[in-house]
Amino acid sequence: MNGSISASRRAVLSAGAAGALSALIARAAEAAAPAAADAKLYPTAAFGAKTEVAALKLLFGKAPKASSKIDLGVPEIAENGAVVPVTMASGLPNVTAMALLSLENPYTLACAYRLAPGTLAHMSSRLKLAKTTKVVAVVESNGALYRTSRMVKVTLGGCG
Amino acid sequence: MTGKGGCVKHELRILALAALCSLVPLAARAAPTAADIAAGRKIAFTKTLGNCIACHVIPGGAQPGNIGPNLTHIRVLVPHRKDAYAIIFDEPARKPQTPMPPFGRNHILTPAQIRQVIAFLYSHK
Amino acid sequence: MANPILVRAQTAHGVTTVACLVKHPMDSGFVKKAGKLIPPHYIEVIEFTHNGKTVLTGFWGPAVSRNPFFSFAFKGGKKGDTVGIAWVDNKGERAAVSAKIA
Amino acid sequence: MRRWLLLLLALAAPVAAAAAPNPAADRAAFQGWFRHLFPQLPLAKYVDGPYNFSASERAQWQQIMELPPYGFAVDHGKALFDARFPDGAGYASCFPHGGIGIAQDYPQFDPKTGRVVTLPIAINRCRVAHGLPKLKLTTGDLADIDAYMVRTSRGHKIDVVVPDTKPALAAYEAGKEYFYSRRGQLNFSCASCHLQYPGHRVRGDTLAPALGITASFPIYRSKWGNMGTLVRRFIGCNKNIRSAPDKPDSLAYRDLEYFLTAMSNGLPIAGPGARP
Repeated sequence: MNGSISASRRAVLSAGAAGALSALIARAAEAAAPAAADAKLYPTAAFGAKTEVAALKLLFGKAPKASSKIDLGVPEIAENGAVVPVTMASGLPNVTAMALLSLENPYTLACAYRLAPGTLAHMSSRLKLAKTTKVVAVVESNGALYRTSRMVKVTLGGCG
Repeated sequence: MTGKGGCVKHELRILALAALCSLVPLAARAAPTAADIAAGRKIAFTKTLGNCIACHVIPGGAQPGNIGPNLTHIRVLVPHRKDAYAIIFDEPARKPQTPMPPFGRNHILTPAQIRQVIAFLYSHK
Repeated sequence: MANPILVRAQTAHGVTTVACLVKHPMDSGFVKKAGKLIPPHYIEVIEFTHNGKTVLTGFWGPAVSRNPFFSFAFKGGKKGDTVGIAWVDNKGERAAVSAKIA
Repeated sequence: MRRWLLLLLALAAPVAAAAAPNPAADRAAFQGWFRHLFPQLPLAKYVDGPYNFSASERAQWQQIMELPPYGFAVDHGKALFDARFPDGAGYASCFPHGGIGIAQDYPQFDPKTGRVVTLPIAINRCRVAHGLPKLKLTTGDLADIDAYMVRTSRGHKIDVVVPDTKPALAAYEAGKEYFYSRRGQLNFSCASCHLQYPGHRVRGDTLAPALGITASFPIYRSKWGNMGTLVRRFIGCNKNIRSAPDKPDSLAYRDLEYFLTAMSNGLPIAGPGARP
């Protein structure tokens, strides 16, 4: 399974690097949209939490165990704290939810995802990190919660 | 990036010589206090003040730049504080191609602030 | 086109990878402009569908970067299938887009 | 060190000699200097700027380029470029080849006005010729149109022409002098950072080499959160060194862009770009 993910990701990377933008990017009018996002689903309280423990309690109702089966990809030094590329992936079975937390941000929870069956535990996004911080990735697998963390230093600008 | 160490040392020797001939007023002053050192540290590490860390490795400073010489062993590189004062005050006057700003001449720092920075830099053994 | 979403959906080896770039300020509420805090304005819920069926629901806070990039993958999906993306933000503004899998 | 000083003198000294301006010789020396600094780095790679000097920064950049953050600007720029003016004409009517794939030929020297015309300024001249007001030269719609036009020119080799005429050479020389002149409270020239210390770090920031620096503009800068033209960056640089910036359409910036881009002749257009 992992092999197929990396193969498809490589294909995306190479297409994005040099290819014309237009060929691969589809657009449609808003009216044609099939999906609607439901604001009522938003876990407002969890996003207001100031600690990892509180955020996870509000989001999942439980506490995580450390796991070596979560890959958290972050730069050691982020070139710009406003746009820090973060990837998370996991080989754990039956992943139903994933989340990212940044412990030094004003609010701890950065983003959370609910996965349908068949959706891979592999995603990449970009976060704002206010300052050098520990970033935590959390995975819900077979009903249990797992976590791993990594430090990210945020570049200190020299002149501008 | 490599092989510049020798150049830097050579430049510093020239600097030190030049500084000896300078006319920087340096009356005998009281030994720097802990408050001077703390103030100098703040100036060295603050972008809007001296921002020395932008170009120099300095003990205690995160993510230093690498344009200027490492100041960890400034006592060896520039044995006399009055020479350091001359360098910080107006380095381009003695070495036209230096990127080092003339902190004193251009009023980036006051003489008192320069002395505080020196107190901080020389506080590292 | 007020709030465009760029989407790239490609299938290979039985896995469809979706990458998107969403135009949105994602204002955190902690940044000042001309001495005044810019009020928070960020996407809260983003929904991804495959032929109308939800494959992933994302919940975002103000720590997600401006003009967010996001990519993920799901099993299945054929060339020509439809991937839908829809979001709603904390002010109730919405946008949605659909794209064909290439 | 000695060679370094010699080169700087050769480049930096319009004062030194009454020698006639010679852009071709300057360019050979300029590009030679960078070859000397980084013998392993092919010239075409200079357009990647700071990302040649840090594997980690390059990896982050490549991740960001998966769906580049300037995508919206290019799309918006294309829509603006394709729109008709009230008189029925469009931007395409103002440029050779309908404005497509021509960014490598800018800036140009306009013998009629005796001034350097950058691509953003040419876009504004087109608007004025068709009765429309000028756009802001630093960011916004004009940067987006610029981004689209540059995007259609990607890979084309920069080919800035300095005609062998007195006024054109004077503009070139003025740009060169600006590049090497110290200014601001911090007393830096453009060359202080981008010629003397490319690849070095100013605290956490990596200094981009002057060679190829113009090839990625306009840029989406994460720090800005939107697009900016080269002139926007000039203004930012001047503020950083605590020097009063010039006006976006000033002769000083036009001439500087003329000189700086001419030094990169032969390198490929890589813009629009993404930078931290």
